[in-house]
Amino acid sequence: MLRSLPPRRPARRATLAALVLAAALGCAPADPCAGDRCGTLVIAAPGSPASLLPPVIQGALDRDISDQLFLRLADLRAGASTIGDSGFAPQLAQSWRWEDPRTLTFTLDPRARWHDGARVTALDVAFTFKAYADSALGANGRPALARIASVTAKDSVTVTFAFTAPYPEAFFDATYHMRILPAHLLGAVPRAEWRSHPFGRSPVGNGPYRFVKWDAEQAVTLEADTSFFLGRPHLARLVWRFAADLPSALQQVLAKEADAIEVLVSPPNVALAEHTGHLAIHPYPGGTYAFLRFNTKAAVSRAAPHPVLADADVRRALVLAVDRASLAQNVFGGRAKVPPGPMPLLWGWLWAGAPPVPPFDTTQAARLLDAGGWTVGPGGVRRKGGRPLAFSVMVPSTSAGRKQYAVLLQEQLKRIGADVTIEEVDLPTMMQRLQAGRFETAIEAMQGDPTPATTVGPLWESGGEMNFGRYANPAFDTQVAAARSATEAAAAQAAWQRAFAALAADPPAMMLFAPENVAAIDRRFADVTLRGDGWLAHVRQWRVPPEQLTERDKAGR
Amino acid sequence: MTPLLAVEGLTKRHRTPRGPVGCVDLSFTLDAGRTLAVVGPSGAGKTTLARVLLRLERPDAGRVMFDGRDWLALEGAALRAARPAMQAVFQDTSGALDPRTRVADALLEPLRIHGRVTEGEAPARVAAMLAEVGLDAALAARHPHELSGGQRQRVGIARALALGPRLLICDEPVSALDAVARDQVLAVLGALRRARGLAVLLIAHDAALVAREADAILALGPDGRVRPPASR
Amino acid sequence: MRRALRAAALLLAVATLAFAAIHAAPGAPFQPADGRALDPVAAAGLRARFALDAPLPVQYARWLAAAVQGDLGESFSRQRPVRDVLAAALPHSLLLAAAALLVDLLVGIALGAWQAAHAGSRGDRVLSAFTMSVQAVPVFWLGLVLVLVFAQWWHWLPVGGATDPVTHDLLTAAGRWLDRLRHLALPALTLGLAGAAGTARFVRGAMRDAWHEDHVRTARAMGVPERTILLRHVLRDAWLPLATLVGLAIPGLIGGAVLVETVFSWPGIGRVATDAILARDHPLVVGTALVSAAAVVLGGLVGDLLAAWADPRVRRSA
Amino acid sequence: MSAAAPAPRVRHADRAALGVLAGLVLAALLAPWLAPHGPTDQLDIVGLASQPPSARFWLGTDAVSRDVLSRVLHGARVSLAVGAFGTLVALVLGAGIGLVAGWSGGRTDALLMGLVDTGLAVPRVLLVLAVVAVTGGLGTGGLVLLLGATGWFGIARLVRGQVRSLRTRAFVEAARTMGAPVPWIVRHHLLPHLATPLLVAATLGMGQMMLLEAGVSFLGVGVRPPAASWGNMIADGRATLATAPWVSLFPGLAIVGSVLALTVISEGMRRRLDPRETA
Repeated sequence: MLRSLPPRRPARRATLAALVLAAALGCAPADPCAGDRCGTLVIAAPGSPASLLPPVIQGALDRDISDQLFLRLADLRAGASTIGDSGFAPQLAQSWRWEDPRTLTFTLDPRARWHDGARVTALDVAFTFKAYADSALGANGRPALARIASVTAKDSVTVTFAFTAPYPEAFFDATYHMRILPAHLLGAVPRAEWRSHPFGRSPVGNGPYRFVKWDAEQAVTLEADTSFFLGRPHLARLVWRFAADLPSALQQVLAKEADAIEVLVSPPNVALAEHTGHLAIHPYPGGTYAFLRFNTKAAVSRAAPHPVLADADVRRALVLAVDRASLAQNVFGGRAKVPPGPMPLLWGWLWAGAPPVPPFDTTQAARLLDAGGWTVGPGGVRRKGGRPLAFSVMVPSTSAGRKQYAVLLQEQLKRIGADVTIEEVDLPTMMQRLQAGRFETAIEAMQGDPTPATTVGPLWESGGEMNFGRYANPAFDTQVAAARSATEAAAAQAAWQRAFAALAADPPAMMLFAPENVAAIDRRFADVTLRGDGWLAHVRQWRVPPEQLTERDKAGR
Repeated sequence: MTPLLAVEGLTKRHRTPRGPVGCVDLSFTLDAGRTLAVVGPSGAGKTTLARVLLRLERPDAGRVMFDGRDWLALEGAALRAARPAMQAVFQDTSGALDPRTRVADALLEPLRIHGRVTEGEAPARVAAMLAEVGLDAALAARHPHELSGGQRQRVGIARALALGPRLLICDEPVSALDAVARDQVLAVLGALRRARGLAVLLIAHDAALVAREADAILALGPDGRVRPPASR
Repeated sequence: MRRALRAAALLLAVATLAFAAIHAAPGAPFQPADGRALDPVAAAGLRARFALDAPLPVQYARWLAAAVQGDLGESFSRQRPVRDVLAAALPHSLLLAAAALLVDLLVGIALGAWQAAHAGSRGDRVLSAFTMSVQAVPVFWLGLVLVLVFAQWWHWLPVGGATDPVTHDLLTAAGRWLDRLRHLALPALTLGLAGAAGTARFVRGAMRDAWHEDHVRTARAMGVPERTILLRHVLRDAWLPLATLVGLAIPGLIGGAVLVETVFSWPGIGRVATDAILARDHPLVVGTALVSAAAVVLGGLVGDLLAAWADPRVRRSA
Repeated sequence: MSAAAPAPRVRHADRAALGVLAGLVLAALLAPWLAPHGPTDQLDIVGLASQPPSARFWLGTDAVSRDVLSRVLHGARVSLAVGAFGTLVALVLGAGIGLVAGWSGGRTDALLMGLVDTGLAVPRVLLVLAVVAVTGGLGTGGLVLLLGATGWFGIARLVRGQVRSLRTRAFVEAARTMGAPVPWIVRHHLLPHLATPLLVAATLGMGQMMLLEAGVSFLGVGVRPPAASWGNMIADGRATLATAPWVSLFPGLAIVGSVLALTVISEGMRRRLDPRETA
């Protein structure tokens, strides 16, 4: 239907054909794109979003889409430090200044507009803070706002943040977690209704792209806001296509029905994408890391120590007994590192000078177990006082990568004399059992913010709310506290590295992999840059050179 | 002397597309060793009467005294233990025998149910039972479909007599047979009845057929009620 | 009337069982899809909002009271009314089921009729072997292979989805139909082929039986051409059992659709249902169970109506 | 006689099907001796992952360097056992419930058949998925029970219908008048008549059971790793279908082969046993 017509036809027929074509493509082009202001990016995504209203969003896909609709006050530059405000670039806020160490004032860009034409005002910012801080919404990042005492609009473009106490990442917390919302559209809606409010399915934003349509379970379409105050986006249209799962999404890209996919995950997928010829491979630092968490407490009686895993030497031995580099090689090819601590590749500054990863050393592992009284018994399984060295690994049935890891781990640990069973459960069951402490070990994956402060504490500190293994290590806790209060990037880095060394000495988990993400994007897209904490953060600068535009790019124009 | 069987006010109606059928307010008695023929057109409730007496259906109303007991009040194990005293010969000669069961097993079935035979004496019992109804012992190994209708009905009679009943209910035992077989079956039935002193409730479509066998005739009308007595 | 009552009882039973089952499942709803733990305060808020801490009978009574008024609640994972989710997915499911049924019947009857007419020939035996083999292939595997060959290697047809997200709205009415058909082709073929194999075998048998009916023999004796016999008499006799078969095929289509919708990213009820179960989306699980049960009930009804239409005798007694 | 296909040929197909099935059963029984490697042995996770079929690995290796041939052989044990025992459970449940419903009639019958209708009204795949969710993950034994417990509805309906008609047959009524207890009647008069349809249904059902196991494995709730079943092997191989098709191709062929064999055998049985039933 979109094929262009053969040239040199009699004039009348050509006119007729043009009319037919115009009719076929809907109507006359409302917004002709010129030069490299055209282009349609179709993104293949596994899964389907639930809402596009930022504070009620839970999934990564929902966030990817709504990030193009709603802006922050300021944005973190790629790879920059989260300490202080030097790593940040203006977005909705044109400028900011510290009145005193506890008071921060932003001046909004007067050109900023909502897509319905209304101005973005300081009232919107104050309104947004109230929403994000409301426990009724359960917004992501809400805990990080705990040290912001108030947000007050001084006039239409000036807004002041007051902190309860000065701290190094105050600016990060003030800007990173919140996407500014339109008070004039949402102010009258009780927050209890936000979760399922129609606004979440047809949002009005202030970002480079405006919402066009959402076909349930199929696709979301956004269109460039040609009057965007920070510069008109190059790509005229963004479309997310929803697939049932990753293999289906990949097939859409391979078959040229979509232009981009966020992660290819496995080496065969990367090879397939490279093989097609029309796809470019874009590696970028991943924001996730995965680990086998040990439950130090017994799964049944939650206070008693775990009969096997409470022993730090056993945990150390298990870590030593697994050839994690080969595992990463098997699952990710060369595209994942074994992290020395709970850290994704995204924290590049932490990897420099990080403590070494404990080597793969089955001899040392066997020695540790022998010394602990775990002797090899019948069937090659080690025993101590009649108790076998046996435990289960809980893994989510929906994650192919982690399932493969579980199978690999099982075989590796069998060789040292550990009898491991795999428990595949679905994600809700896994989360509930983790929270209740009903597991022995589990393969978890963690998505990190640009700073360790948000996630590392809750995961591994004594009493941390995601410390599901009820691990306690005072030396580690001390270093985390030091890292959080460090005012210099170098001091913070040193403190985090000491903290991770303390973890390595008494491992709460076997760190498994920190993958480099690999996106596949059609070769006709130029100026493609990807960011670890949001791969599409720079998409408004991507472009398609005019000579490379395809029929799909030009459709409807 | 109390009668062997006393039926009082028995009513059982079935709804059918052609209107209700079944017996209405039926009362009669039958003494031990006597034969009562029940005749009437189809739909008059003859078969219903037999089925109620055999406890295959529950009546809507009425009482049945059999062998000095309230027959309709018996349930479960008590009923099963009492059933040998009242046995039946069915109209459908091929349907009454399980097509998958050999003649010998069909004959032994009632005895086995009540544990009245050991496997050692079984062949002799089968032979005796077949002989009693005038059949060759060689038939024992056959399946029902390998017998003629008359032969099958005689097997049915032999089986019904195996438990030594006091009352035999014969529901149109010969209506499905040709004339020769009919005479043979009626002859066997009559001989055994006399030899054993059995009471028989003989249900028949046509009074003339059974007149010579019956001591009394109960005629039912198309409405399911008893017509004026015609006993002789 | 009795039929309607029975259908209502069936729907109630399905809904009740689904309700009990999904509430009994371990694992809390509202878990973020990316594996993070939900903020406990927010979790408590959500539980309170959806009254999940009330005793189960109370929750059930509330659900039922709302359901009889047509309100199936709000989906936890889709964050909108269950009714809207179902309304968006149902047309796609119906389209797929109808198309698959069409493939099933067209291919099945054509193959079966040809086989019946050439019974005993080499072609008949080859087709018999073929139809049996198709029935032995796991339906999702067939789908995966079709996608690989027709979409990924040859680029003839799209790999999935119901329409092209970019161009669909810009096309003419005819173009939209073509776009839909292109997207429908592979899933309908996958789902329909499995059924077609069964239909073919059934039709072959039914037509061979009809072949020996008196009126067919008479027609042949009168010198009516074979082709006319086949179409006029034999196929008509085989139509009645076929009508019943259609009713029986509906549950299979709905069941098979669960897997096919996943393979082809088809935005139908089956995919919604699997997602809902995996997300512990209580209201949506019950909603999808209701819809699939209703489809089965309707399928039975359609089958009976077809049978009545095909056979005047049934019509009279019904 | 409707089938005009020459009879000897049919018997050929039957014999071939029996041969295939016997071969698979034998392979399953002898798997530990036939298989060149253990089903879970990871030979070299870096060097030997996803190797194509070769002289050394006849059917290739999978993503974690396990020998596909060994897994197909060992998978035969799991898949055939899941199919057979699942069918057995379905058969026992279906026959039992069908008998009770058909024999009792009335309210019990209405209730049980209502249950059957309810069960049939929800797609079986979803039913299995939901129960796996409810139980929080199942072992192979649990899966077998589950597949059986969701597979009896059709059998119950079949048995119930047969019992309803058998119940009014004169020889059953005769047995009742002789004072036969219900278990006696079931054993001597009902089951022998049900045996043929049940056997046909079971053979066909076993194939369906194996297909279902593959289907639920595809959705991620089948036989648990690292144990190999043909279903979870296909599911595992899905991610590499384009790059390493042998991982899912061979278990797929094994499923197709055995389901096909079962179908042919069931057809053959039906043809052969039917005439005696009607005689």
